[in-house]
Amino acid sequence: MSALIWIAGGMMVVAAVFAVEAKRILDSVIAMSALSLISVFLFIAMRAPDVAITEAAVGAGLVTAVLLVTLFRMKGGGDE
Amino acid sequence: MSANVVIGDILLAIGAFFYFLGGLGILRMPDVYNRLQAGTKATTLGTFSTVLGVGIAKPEFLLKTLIIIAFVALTNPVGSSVLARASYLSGIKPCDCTKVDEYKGGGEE
Amino acid sequence: MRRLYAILVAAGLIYMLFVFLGTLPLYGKVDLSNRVSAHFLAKDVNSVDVKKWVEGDKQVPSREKIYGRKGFEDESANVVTSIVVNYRSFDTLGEVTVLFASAVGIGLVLGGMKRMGYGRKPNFILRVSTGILLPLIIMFGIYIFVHGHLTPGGGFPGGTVIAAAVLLLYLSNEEFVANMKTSKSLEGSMGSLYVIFGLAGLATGGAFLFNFLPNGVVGSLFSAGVVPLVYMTIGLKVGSELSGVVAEIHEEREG
Amino acid sequence: MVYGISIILIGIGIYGLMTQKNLFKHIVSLSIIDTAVNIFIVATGYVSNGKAPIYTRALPGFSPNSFVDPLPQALVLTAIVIGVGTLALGASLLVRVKEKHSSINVENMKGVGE
Repeated sequence: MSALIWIAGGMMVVAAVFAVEAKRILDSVIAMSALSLISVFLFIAMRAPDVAITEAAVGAGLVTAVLLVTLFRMKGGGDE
Repeated sequence: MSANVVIGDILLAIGAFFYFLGGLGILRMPDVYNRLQAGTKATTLGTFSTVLGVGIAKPEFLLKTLIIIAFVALTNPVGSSVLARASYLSGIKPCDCTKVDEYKGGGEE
Repeated sequence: MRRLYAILVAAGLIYMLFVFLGTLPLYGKVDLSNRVSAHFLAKDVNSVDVKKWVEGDKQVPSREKIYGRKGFEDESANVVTSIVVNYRSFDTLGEVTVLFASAVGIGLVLGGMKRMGYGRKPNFILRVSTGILLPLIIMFGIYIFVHGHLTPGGGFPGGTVIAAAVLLLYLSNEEFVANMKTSKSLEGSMGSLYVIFGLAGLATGGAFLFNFLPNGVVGSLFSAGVVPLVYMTIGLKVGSELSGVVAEIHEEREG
Repeated sequence: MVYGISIILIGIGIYGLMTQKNLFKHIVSLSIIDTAVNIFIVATGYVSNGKAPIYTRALPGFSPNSFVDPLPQALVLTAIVIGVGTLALGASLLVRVKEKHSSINVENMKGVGE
């Protein structure tokens, strides 16, 4: 279990760096969604099923959808 | 070790093998559509097999796993077809080796 | 240059937090008997000696304390929902208020009459499968918050799943517009119903949001006193609130 | 262990807030910090080999120290939902900023500073 937590943490760090440094904003939003999805595994490993369900519904579903819709409304938003 | 645990383990191994095939397909296929096809087909069967394996190994979960299988069978193909259509409409070209393009014109009925 | 400064500041902050970690117990080595929640896990605030209880003494909560005695706290199987509704109910009230304020803010910032279109007609597969999936998704959301005191879940994830169903409607139908009047009235009535439950507790038990219903047996659907009722109101309120957010984010002004 | 992961994520979020000039990246960085803090709070309540805090039918045979601390989980449960509300508010404010200043990059905004 410990090794799995380390792997998940490494993936989260990689996703966070990619979300911060990505050139296109769309990539950044997708990386952030992936980070939320991996954090669900950490919550389950810490025996918090309620938090895991909420994070899976909110972080991977609703936040991503809201950010993508606003990105669509901004017509791509100023890329860097 | 009873028989149902052995059958469940075999099903889990089959599911893991299909997941591996899905990942291999995503690495090896040339363009978006082929990758989507490989990923969706392989992971759908892999999910069926792993979830059913859990249900057979622990018979008290069997009904719940059947419901999960029904949900995955409903949602997974729809999601991949919508993804493929969106990527086609936003202008991603299929690779050069594609011979037939039946979706030309947007696919409206 | 800016990146270098940023890396330095972030590294300093990380070092500071790692030093601060020395004051916390190690990961997984928490002494629960020092925590307030140990009293709650013992299902009794007065008679169980919590220190001995955590160490494994045999004065575990006796059977009649767990199965169906009208205690000071109510007995729901999922301890987290019980804490959310009973110990920290004012927190939940404030949280619902914050959510209401943010929904009103989004409505003020993005208000409009016309619905934003995606410019692409959804195809046949998506429309047909939406008709099949939508009742299942809404039923799943309702299941989550009705069974919140027995299984993992509760009002917040249930409401979010219902909002996801509304989002699916918006994605699959280019003309669909949510009825904002229904959403607002449902949300307002559910918010005031929560306060009414609190006032009923004040009238019968002497404390705001007191648990005034019989507790029943742990594990059955009609148990845990006021928890299922409060979670139903919270679930409907969060669901209509987030559906309103999803609907408002699709609105745009004329021209 | 999980403490370290969440602290590194907080550091990455702070770094993103300081370096990026695009306002959308600021929202993404704030969301990363949000997730990291939630993981930290839940990690403070974890007990080794603990079980999820749900009473089941097998209750009379359970050992008393077998639950993890449920209080941080209850706090995080509300924090996540507040997070999505404030995030949606920030995103809608960004839409207005884009309409008014024709860009969301801090250096290219029209009518700011100069």
